[in-house]
Amino acid sequence: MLTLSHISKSFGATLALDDVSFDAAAGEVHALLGENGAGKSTLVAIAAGRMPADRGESRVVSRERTPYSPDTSDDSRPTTRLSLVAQHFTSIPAFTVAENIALAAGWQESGKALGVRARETIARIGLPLDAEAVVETLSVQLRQRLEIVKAMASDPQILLLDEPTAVLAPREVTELLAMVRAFAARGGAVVFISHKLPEVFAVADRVTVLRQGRVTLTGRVAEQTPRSLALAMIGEAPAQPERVAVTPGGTRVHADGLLLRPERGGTPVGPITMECMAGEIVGIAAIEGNGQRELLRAMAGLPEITRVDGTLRVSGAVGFVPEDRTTEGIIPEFSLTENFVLGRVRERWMDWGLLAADCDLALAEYDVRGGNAASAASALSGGNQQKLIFARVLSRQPDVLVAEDPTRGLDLHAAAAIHARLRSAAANGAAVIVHSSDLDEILDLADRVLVMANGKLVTVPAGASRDVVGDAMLGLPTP
Amino acid sequence: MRLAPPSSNSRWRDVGVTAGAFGLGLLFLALFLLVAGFDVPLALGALWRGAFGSWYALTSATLVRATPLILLGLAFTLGSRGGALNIGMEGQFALGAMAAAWMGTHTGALPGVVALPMVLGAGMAAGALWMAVPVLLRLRFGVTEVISTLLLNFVAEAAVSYAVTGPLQEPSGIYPQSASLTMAARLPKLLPMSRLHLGLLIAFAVAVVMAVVLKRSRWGFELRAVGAGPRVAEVSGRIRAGRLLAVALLISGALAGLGGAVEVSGVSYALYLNLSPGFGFTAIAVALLGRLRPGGVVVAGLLFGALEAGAGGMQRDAAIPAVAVQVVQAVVILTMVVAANSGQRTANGND
Amino acid sequence: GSETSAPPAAFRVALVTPGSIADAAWNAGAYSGLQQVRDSLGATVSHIEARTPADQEEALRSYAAEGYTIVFGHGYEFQQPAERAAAEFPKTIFVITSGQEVVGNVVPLIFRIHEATYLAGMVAGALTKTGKIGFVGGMELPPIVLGYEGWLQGARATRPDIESRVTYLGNFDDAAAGKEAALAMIRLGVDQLHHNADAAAIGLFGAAKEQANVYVYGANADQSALAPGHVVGSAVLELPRALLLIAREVQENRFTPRVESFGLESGVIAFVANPELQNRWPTGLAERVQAARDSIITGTLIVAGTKTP
Amino acid sequence: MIELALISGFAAASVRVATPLLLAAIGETITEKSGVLNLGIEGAMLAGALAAAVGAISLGPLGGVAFAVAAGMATSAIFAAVAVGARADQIITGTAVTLGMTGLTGLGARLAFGDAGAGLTIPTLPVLPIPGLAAIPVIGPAFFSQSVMSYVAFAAIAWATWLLFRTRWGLEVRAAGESAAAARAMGVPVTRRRVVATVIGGAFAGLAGATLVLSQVGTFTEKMTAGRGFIAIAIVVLGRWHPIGAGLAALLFGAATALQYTFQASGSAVPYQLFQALPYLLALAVLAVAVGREKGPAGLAK
Ligand SMILES: Nc1ncnc2c1ncn2[C@@H]1O[C@H](COP(=O)(O)OP(=O)(O)OP(=O)(O)O)[C@@H](O)[C@H]1O
Ligand SMILES: Nc1ncnc2c1ncn2[C@@H]1O[C@H](COP(=O)(O)OP(=O)(O)OP(=O)(O)O)[C@@H](O)[C@H]1O
Ligand SMILES: [Mg+2]
Ligand SMILES: [Mg+2]
Repeated sequence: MLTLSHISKSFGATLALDDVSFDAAAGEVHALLGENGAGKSTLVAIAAGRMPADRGESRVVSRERTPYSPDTSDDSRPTTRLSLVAQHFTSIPAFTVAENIALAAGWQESGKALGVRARETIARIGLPLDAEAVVETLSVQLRQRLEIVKAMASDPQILLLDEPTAVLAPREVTELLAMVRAFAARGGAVVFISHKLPEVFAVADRVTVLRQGRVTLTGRVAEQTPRSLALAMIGEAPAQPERVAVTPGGTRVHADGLLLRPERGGTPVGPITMECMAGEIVGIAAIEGNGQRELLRAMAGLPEITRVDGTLRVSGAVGFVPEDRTTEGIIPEFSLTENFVLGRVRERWMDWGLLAADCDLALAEYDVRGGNAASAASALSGGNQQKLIFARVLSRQPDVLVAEDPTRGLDLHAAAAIHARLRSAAANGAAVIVHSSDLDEILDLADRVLVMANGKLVTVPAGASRDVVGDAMLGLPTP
Repeated sequence: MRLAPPSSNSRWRDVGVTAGAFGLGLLFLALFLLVAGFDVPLALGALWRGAFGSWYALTSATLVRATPLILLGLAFTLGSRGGALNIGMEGQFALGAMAAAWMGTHTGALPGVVALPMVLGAGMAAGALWMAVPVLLRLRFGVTEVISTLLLNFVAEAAVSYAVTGPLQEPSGIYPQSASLTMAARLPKLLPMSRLHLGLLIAFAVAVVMAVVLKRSRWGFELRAVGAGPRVAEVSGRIRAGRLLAVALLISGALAGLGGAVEVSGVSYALYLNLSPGFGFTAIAVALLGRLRPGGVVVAGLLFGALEAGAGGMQRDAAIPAVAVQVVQAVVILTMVVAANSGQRTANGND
Repeated sequence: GSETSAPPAAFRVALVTPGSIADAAWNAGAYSGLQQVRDSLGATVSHIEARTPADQEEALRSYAAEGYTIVFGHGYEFQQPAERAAAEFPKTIFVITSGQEVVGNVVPLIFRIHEATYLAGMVAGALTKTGKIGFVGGMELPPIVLGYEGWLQGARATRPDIESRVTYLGNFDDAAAGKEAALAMIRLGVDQLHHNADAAAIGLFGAAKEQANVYVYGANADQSALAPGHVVGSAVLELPRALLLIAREVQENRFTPRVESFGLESGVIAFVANPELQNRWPTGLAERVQAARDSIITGTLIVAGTKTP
Repeated sequence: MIELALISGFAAASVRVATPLLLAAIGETITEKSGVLNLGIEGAMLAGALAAAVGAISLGPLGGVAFAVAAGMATSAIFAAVAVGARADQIITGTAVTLGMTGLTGLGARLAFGDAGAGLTIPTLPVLPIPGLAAIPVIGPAFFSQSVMSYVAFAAIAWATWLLFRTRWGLEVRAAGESAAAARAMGVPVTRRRVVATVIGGAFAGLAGATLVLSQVGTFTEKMTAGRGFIAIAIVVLGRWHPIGAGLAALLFGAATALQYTFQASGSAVPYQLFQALPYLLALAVLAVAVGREKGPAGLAK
């Protein structure tokens, strides 16, 4: 159905795609894998006609074999419909769900008729959403779901999904994968991009791996192993550092009967009673919007969170890694040095020469690649931006480190580097509190797992299984 | 609404772009004059003579006009670097002028070294106080400063009108103007046979201080961070953005007030109804064309001072009516902004 | 004594106005005067619009520096800038309309417009049915206040219990505001309206046109044509005549610096009645007005504002 | 009875003063919804005013209206070409367009009418009382005994509300105003929508200028808009970027202005400057109390 042949694309000096051929057939889920920056998003953007290729040809062929070129004018509109769920959300936050769907699907309706059609469409697609809800009030999961609904609303035959599961909870991932399979079973073609290998094994028929813009592997998923894919992606599997057993030290964070006022109003979060010791990594497993954000931000001392009741004691200096690096972590047009020193400088005057030297040292130490102290942060890839944030936070040697979803959207390599940083911070005596939307990451990383659901901490038995924790996250009773 | 702050390392390119844009503006100007049926060489000659043609034109026309434009351009720059648009400089200028006129007629026998700082200080305090209203409205009620400062311009106009017919009116009570400032409260002239006054050097000094503060001080760095990424500044920089911005806006108001005080103390020596021909709005163009950099604002302010002085020359010597001169200025500004913008974009390499 | 030098080879006259010359009144009159100076005296003329004190002083100085013989600063606000500039340019004569005093080569032209508005007020006082008259001013400037005071005194002369209302618009451009201000007065019962608001006053005439029994009195020029059937008369200020008079004296080298004051006697100031409406005047009014005019000219009736300089 | 007549007159004046502000504000609401802040509407209003005068003289009042709309659209098209097409800074561009139009209309008026101005000989739009409704006390004179331009303005509130919130085009315009990138990704031709929304805004500014000339003053004078374009922009904010809100805010402003004339003419010890400042002070108070943290389109002026 979709055929891309000999596609090349460069951005300035970067060769994003180098003679890539790729296809997806009707009834097939074709996974696309690769490190950050391998060219996956670029490839699907070209397939969707969002971006012209420098060389090569992109064809969408329906069962009736109508040729398609993405930028043809309206009269030769293809009879085969193609939808892209882009990596970055493309919804209008101030609009309702229904309005966003209408916009993406080209509907003419408004008012009541729009509401009716939106509700029907949502029901038909089978991913529940409140049609009248304003998007900015939705959780990240629901926004991701909306992106998928938008893509499905125009009843496509080809579906391009660029990291659709990055923010979803395990159960939601399962639902989505089931929907993807059903779509293929009805004769659709799916291109599925993910950094999570288990998902690929669960859903895909075929897999293509990109590495620095070239295809390093194409084949049937059944014939692959996680190791063979990792090798194709990065040449070698990232080494998992040994877990060093750390004896926890004194209490650094202590919350008792803590009640917090949520940022968007509503019932307070809590009561929460917990502690975290020096040298310990406490993982908080929770689905977006269950109060973990308020808890973590209260511990980090951000002023927008107000305490309603109870005690919260945090001893020592706190370092905070926000979940959204682009809106809260990095100022893209600032230089790396300027980003590095944010919140660090206490002197009245800045000695930029000295600070740049500090920054260069930290860039080397934290393995930040893609720029030097003077380059703009926008020149860094997301993974390297995240490393820069860790360099900023950890080089201050905080006594408490609070990290929100620190590896979201990062590839195996980058994520492994971040994990190593979290572990060594703990090893150096910091109390580390980390939340992740990826349950496996929490289970892998944390010394102790706490689950938050509906604003309350749910205790899970020590060594509880993945499924038990996952159900607790959804607020289901734990055995 | 946030303005794109300048990217680093592009100073010389900016200067080139601004200069090129100005040249292109002149070209368009010549075209307009041709189409409108004026004598182009005569008009352009008059423009040049009015701005640079003589020592007098340069110092008394161009530089005297540039002074308030630079001060107000810097005022706008400070707010904008923190992400706030001060559209109310016209009002702060008026209030600054009012306070300076009051102070400058009440310094009695005090010598200049005492009287001048009091006059300028009063202007700054009044400008800051006038700005305190939008700042409070923003902090307390979330009212955007763009509209509140704009509305306050009209209120300031009424306030000046009241002052010059009421409490500040000159002693005879006839003329809608204040009494003249005492000699000690007037800014000294820089050159003989010229109206150029110390205000220009004050404007330069403010530019230098602002450049240093923005670049080298922690406060300036934090302000730029708030402007470029308010959430990042708060969350990752632990900066109290609201308070910092409030201070920046108050200083912006103070600088606009200083502009008014300098105009009263250096040029008009009394408060009048029409003290500003719209400096507060022209200065926005000055600041933006100066790419929100103190040095750039100085250059753009000088260019605009020359343009206005030259416009006077065109009326005087080439009989081009004032209304046509307004068209000329608009054409020059539009050309400059288009040229500067496309120059900036090609330099950044996107779209 | 005359210190003026022999007429220079080129007789050059400049005019600096504080606003647009398309205001149909104050500035338009001066500009038309400048054109007459050019046409009748063969002078080289130049004009510039300068709205702020800074620009005004610079304009005066620039003309002086270029060797202009006469520079007219058109408004009281030019007096002080002219005094500052004059010290450095003794060869140029700075003529300040509505100015204050002679300072070296700075000479004022004083217009006693209130003598004409007094006569207008007399008519209004006699014609009003409601006993309420109104005045709309652009800004509270001395000549405008003076004109208003003359108008009020004149009205009191014919109807002592007159009720008078004033509105200032804050500008001279906003004709729609002028109209609303007039309509607000009319709602409050005003039936005789006078103004000094240049272009903004056009709104007054529009308002009067829409209402029966509301009458307007023009200012600065004979404005009878603006609202036929509604303009009783105008307090006229013949600026061209005044400018021409001074320029001619200078050209003919017989100018002496002095306070030149124009009142009804000069013809520069006049109250011009609209003949079409004169049939509405009560009997005896025309004679009373004529008598008042004569008394003012002979000096037996002195119209003075509370703030006359 | 006299009281009632005064109140009726005051109410009618409020609506009359509000009409040009309302027309300009509705246009600017549409423009701002698309993400464009057009400070050039003051210039577009002036262009509309002059064109209305010229058009009415040669083709009658309706011809004047047509000319005004065309002139407003042309002025905004210049703005759109520079600020949307060439992506120049909207604030400078708008300021420059207003400055240029102030000059051009001044030049044009001198060409068309000579230095003396147009006089009051332009054919104007009469007051059209709506039979029946016009007789209702207070409401009648205020809303049903106005010039046709006021009725156009009322209708424009409904039309703009429908256009922005009930049509696909409106949805796309609002999307363009919220996030150009997201809108583009969803297939909205952002630049085209913004240009058209800006030009529509210009058409309304032209109508506002025509109102001043054809149903209020009866002539063109230089700078006769006297800052109404900027007030209209404040009204858009006061109206929370909704045509109905703009209608209420314009009425508030009209009432405050009418009130200031009445106060001044009533003669009181209070300095008249306070009355002159009244509409603006009232607007600030309403901003603080009623609008507050309301944010405009997220992509405005970006
Ligand atoms: N609009 C743009 N203009 C210029 N360069 C861009 C632009 N968008 C992205 N880049 C370049 O893309 C690179 C990173 O893109 P991106 O943020 O998608 O990272 P990534 O490849 O996804 O890697 P990561 O996992 O580390 O997120 C940077 O080097 C940056 O220079
Ligand atoms: N708009 C752009 N301008 C410049 N460079 C770009 C742009 N978009 C992508 N690139 C570059 O192209 C390369 C491929 O980027 P792409 O976003 O396709 O990677 P990806 O495989 O999707 O990565 P990720 O897993 O992080 O999403 C990157 O190296 C990036 O630097
Ligand atoms: Mg990608
Ligand atoms: Mg990425």
